[in-house]
Amino acid sequence: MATKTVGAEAPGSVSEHLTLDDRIALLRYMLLMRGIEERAMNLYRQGKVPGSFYDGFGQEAVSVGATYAMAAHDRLCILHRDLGGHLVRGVTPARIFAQYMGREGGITGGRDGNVHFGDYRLGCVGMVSMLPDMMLVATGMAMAFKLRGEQRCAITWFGDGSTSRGDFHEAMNWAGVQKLPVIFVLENNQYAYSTPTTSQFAVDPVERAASYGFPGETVDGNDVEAMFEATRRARERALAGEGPTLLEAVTMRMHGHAAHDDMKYVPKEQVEEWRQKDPIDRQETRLREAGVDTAPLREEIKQAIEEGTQEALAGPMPDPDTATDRLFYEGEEPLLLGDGNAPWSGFAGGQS
Amino acid sequence: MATKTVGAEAPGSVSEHLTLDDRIALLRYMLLMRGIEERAMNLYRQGKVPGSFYDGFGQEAVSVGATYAMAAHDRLCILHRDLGGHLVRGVTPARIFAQYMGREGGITGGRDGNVHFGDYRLGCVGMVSMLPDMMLVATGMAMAFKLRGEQRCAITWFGDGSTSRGDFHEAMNWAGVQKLPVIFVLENNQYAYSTPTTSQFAVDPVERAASYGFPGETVDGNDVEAMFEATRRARERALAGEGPTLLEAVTMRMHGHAAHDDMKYVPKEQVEEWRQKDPIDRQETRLREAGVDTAPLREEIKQAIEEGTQEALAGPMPDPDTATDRLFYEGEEPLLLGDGNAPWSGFAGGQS
Amino acid sequence: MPTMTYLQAISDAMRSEMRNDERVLVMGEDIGVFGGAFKVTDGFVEEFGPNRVMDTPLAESGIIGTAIGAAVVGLRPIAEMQFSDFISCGFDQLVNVAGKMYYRQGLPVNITVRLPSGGGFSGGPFHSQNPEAWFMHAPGLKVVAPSTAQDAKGLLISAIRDHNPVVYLEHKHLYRRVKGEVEPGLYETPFTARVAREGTDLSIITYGAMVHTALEATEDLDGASVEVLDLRSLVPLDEEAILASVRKTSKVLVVDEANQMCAAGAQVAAVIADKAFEDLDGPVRRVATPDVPIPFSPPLEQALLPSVDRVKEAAR
Amino acid sequence: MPTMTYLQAISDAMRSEMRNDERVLVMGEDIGVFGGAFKVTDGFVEEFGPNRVMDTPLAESGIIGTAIGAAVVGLRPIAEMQFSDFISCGFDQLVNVAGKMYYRQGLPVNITVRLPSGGGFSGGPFHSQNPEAWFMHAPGLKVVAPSTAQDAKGLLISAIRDHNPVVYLEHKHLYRRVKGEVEPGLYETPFTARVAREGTDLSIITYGAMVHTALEATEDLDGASVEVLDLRSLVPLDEEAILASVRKTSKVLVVDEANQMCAAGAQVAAVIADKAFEDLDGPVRRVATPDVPIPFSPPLEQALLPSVDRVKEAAR
Ligand SMILES: Cc1ncc(C[n+]2csc(CCOP(=O)(O)OP(=O)(O)O)c2C)c(N)n1
Ligand SMILES: Cc1ncc(C[n+]2csc(CCOP(=O)(O)OP(=O)(O)O)c2C)c(N)n1
Ligand SMILES: [Mg+2]
Ligand SMILES: [Mg+2]
Repeated sequence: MATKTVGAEAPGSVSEHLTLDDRIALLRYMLLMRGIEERAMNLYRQGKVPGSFYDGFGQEAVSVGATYAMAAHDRLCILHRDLGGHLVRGVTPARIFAQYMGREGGITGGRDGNVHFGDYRLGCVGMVSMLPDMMLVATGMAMAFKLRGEQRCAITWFGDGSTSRGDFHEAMNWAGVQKLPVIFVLENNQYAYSTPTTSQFAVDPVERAASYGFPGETVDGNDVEAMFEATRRARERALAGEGPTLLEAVTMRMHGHAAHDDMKYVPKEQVEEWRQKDPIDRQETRLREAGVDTAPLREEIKQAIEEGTQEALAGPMPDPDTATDRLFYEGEEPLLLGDGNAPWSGFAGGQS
Repeated sequence: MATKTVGAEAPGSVSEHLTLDDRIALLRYMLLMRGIEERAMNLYRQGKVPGSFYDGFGQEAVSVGATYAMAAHDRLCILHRDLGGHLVRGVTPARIFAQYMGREGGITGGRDGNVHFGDYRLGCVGMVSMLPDMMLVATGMAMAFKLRGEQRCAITWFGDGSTSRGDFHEAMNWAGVQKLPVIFVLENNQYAYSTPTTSQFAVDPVERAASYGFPGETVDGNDVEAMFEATRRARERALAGEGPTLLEAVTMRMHGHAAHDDMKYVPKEQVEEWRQKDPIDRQETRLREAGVDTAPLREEIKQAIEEGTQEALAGPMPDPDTATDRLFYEGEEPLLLGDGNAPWSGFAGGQS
Repeated sequence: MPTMTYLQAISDAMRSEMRNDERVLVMGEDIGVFGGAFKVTDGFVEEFGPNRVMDTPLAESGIIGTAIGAAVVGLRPIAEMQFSDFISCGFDQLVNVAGKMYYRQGLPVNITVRLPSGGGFSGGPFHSQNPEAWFMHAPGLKVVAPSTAQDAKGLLISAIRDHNPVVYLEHKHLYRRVKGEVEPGLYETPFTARVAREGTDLSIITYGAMVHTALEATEDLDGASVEVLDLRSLVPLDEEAILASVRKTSKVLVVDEANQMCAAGAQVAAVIADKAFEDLDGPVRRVATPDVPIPFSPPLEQALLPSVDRVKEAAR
Repeated sequence: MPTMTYLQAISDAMRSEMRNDERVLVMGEDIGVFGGAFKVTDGFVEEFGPNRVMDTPLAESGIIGTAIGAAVVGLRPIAEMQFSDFISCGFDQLVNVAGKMYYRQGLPVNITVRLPSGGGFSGGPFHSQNPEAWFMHAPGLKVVAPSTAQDAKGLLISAIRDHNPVVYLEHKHLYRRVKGEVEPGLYETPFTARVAREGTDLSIITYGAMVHTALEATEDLDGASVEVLDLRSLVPLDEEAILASVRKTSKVLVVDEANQMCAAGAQVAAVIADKAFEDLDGPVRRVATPDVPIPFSPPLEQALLPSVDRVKEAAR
């Protein structure tokens, strides 16, 4: 049986490893994620964001909490509902808006769209659309860490729907049989596009972990501190050579799959029920009860977002003449993930 | 936890559903399989069998016992260690020898080699090399049976190594979530080519069944009657609408992966230990204790094999001018699996 | 005759044949209640029920593999990939199991695999690909790619009825942009080429979305008379129609939207260079997408996909 | 210089570079204690240990995907498919993750994927394929295919050192049939074509096993002087070398072992028909395998694979 970590309803901190500043930082990143995605959605409506638009409204705690537990030298494959992970790693709002708008200043310089990016200088591999391919990439990074005897850990996210694909299995089995330092975060937001989990699997996939030889743990995905703590412990296990962990973050996709999706297929009550569990409200309440005035923080973030938007809007679109450039890398020195400096993730334990 | 069926060591019948004639037939098919493969190995040594040669020495009970439990209208994807399955369905020795030798009279007329065949008129889909692709094909057949409300069941075999591939997972999950009438026989013969199960998985794959929502059962793969009985029960479940079953047949690959493989990587003791559990010896002992004289049977089979060999050797090689024929089927009527008449499998329950 | 969009014609083909033949079913991700990512199966589940309009797990190998199994016992599955790009995840089942089964074993695999393909709308590297050449290079698969509403319907009905695995490329950019008269009821379109416009000075040989680009680019090309041949079927490839057109015009431009290397256009050009050399009085020119992934940002994407202007240029 | 078989040269390349660069490791099925299905890594695990000569689970997507992950954090994995045919099971990771990463994200993926390919020994439909064209049509992958022992070593060392994903096709039928002098130590062979034999009357453009077929077929062709161009690299494709040869001889025969449709040979023929038309004084002929799966039985297989006789025929 998979173990369960119920997210603390108590105002007190869920993790002794979080200082009050850390707990405020967690709120900041969640607010930043939501604010950026809401602003981007407006830009999309104004026709300034090409293609489609995806967001992670209501799931902010999953990527923010988990990423906050990772160290600078750890490596990440962040997914499409997990913008917060990029923010924790240090990607600025301006570059994210530029990314959405396909501008030269975006992380991919307009070559890939929306959340399909990762700043490799910050230790992140940009996701591909094919789900959950990145599970194998994360497994391979962990394999390299173990082969070289490094105290490092890899982490990746993926949704309930993607657990039906073969790569889920090949990654889980590979990581289990080689006992690799990798953390798999299953983001169970109840739907895969329009498909409910009932047509995706007969048994909650967290139960599969045991049959691959490692623990699976269900976490309250709307409690950012619970996500942090569960991930921190999983990372401790990884660094101690105890192998992978599957964390099932139970949450809800509060918006459509993408901008065009009106989500008719989701019962109103279900959305209402989850609105009560909003991860940002919960963390803000906690901090208020701890005596923190969050108003200035909200103000600061509003400004950061507005500045980022303007900076991005001022930036140029990519030069068409560069469209065929840089298909192959022919430089002398290898260009590696996390070259340059990944900022340290902010939490003290992260350095270990 | 997966349940265990220990193969009966007792001389008595393991299954009340088997008459004495049935139990003799089980021995006959196993003897036929072994005899044909040993004869084919000689032909291979004489250079009469092109390409490589694979056999299922020591695993005869797995395919014979399981196939014997299937009805004529059931459908099968038989694998490369499971020649006995084809024999139970009614493929004649002559056509099998012709198949091995790439002759026109072979089941594929020389287009595919060795055990890569299936007589679709007998309800069998010929395997592809890619393992375990056929799990999905069997799942699809079961899906069609369920959609049409037919009382039919699909079955397929696959090895311990192939459980590491994505298609294993996609098939198990699909069959579980749609509760399909399919039987998955995991043939755990301890090795995948040279790779021991310890580098293939951390936990016995039979344990995975529960996490897909259906039972997994470990069976003594060297006890043909235990294989029959476990498969018969799995089929009853399938026809009752209770969904798939994973049967793990524990056995041992007594020869190399293929003719060229000297199996140096296998400890001598392991082979010796399993030689004691030879499935043919066990069934023959049982029948002797039940008062059956098996000598005439052995004689009959020896002759059948010799006749089949001669018939095949007398047959022509395929005509080179036909090499590009029959890429597409442009006939009027659909050509379907099991058209013509699949013989009924021989055991009374098989008709239900 | 009623006029329909290319997308409506695809829906109409499936709906009509599903009414006509209960062996036909559609399988795919989000095609039921949601009606599919592009609403091609909008209203289908209401009419045919969840068994014949099946929302599958997110598993492309599973979709192709189970469709194969269902086909060999008598169903006629239409397997939809949400985007053609995802066929990479079902590639093995398609090329090795479906493609080779009849040649090896004499057992035909009656499946139709629908691939919403092509770029032009900032779909990015994973929602814009044109994978047809991969399947032309995988013996045992038929490959078709309609450019008009009329053919979209007829080719799909033919594909569903064909006993063999057929890869059906439906171009996303044509879904709502292309309208046309479509015969009501059931009809089959043969897997042969179609002359989209008669001409005598130059042959443009193409298929899918590029048929429209070619027609537009040469509507008035300094008065030149340009023939546009719409291949419609890539496997089988209508070599006779190709050679006949070349014989007539002696000048050729081959256009496809896919990356140029080893594309369908390369095969067409090779066939001409081999079998119509004597009829040519100039090089066999090609226009295609350069060999890079399809970028997301409009200026980059537009710089790569064959445009009306690039085709005009090349046709001069 | 020592002489080695093609297979020994491949082993020598890996062994030498593994001694030279501890970032290099080999991953694959049964490559450790067993030394690989073809014994290419025989003795490797004894020298380098199981961490650098890794017996993987039976999971091709896993092999490619984890190799990618290991590469982006600094290792230089050589991923072996037991047979090239099984790359169909790792196709998605190779074309979508490895192939597009650098163009999309600026992050190069330094992996080498070894594909034992080709037919001629009754391997049947799943152990005889030549999949190179699929990868030529997948931007972001380099594709090389040596024909000699000397190049087998040099191209593999170059591939391992190349920062980009390189698909390395090693032809099974050459493993022990081809011997030659091989430089000791470490050297790189550039991804360019090589003139296997100078000639003036006809250019045969080919690669891999067919280089030997072409040489044998034209050793004495009624005294004609036949140039044989060994492409060695398919991506990048050495168009200059191709065009130079055509300019010299004005007659071309393109030979490859793969199924003919959309094959590497189709691309070569298309390039010539477009860019060297004026230099040609005859059609661009092709010899390749007809578009069917490769059958098992010798008479059937021999009827399909390009033979010395068929090449002779076509060269006349
Ligand atoms: C292999 C693959 N098939 C299909 C798709 C198309 N698609 C994009 S998102 C999505 C649903 C994913 O659901 P889930 O894994 O639960 O992630 P979520 O979006 O809910 O976070 C689908 C089907 C894809 N991206 N990859
Ligand atoms: C997808 C795939 N990869 C590699 C191979 C090559 N191969 C053939 S048999 C084999 C071992 C299979 O082991 P297992 O599944 O245990 O079956 P067994 O032969 O032991 O019955 C391998 C690796 C294959 N057939 N399919
Ligand atoms: Mg989801
Ligand atoms: Mg085995």
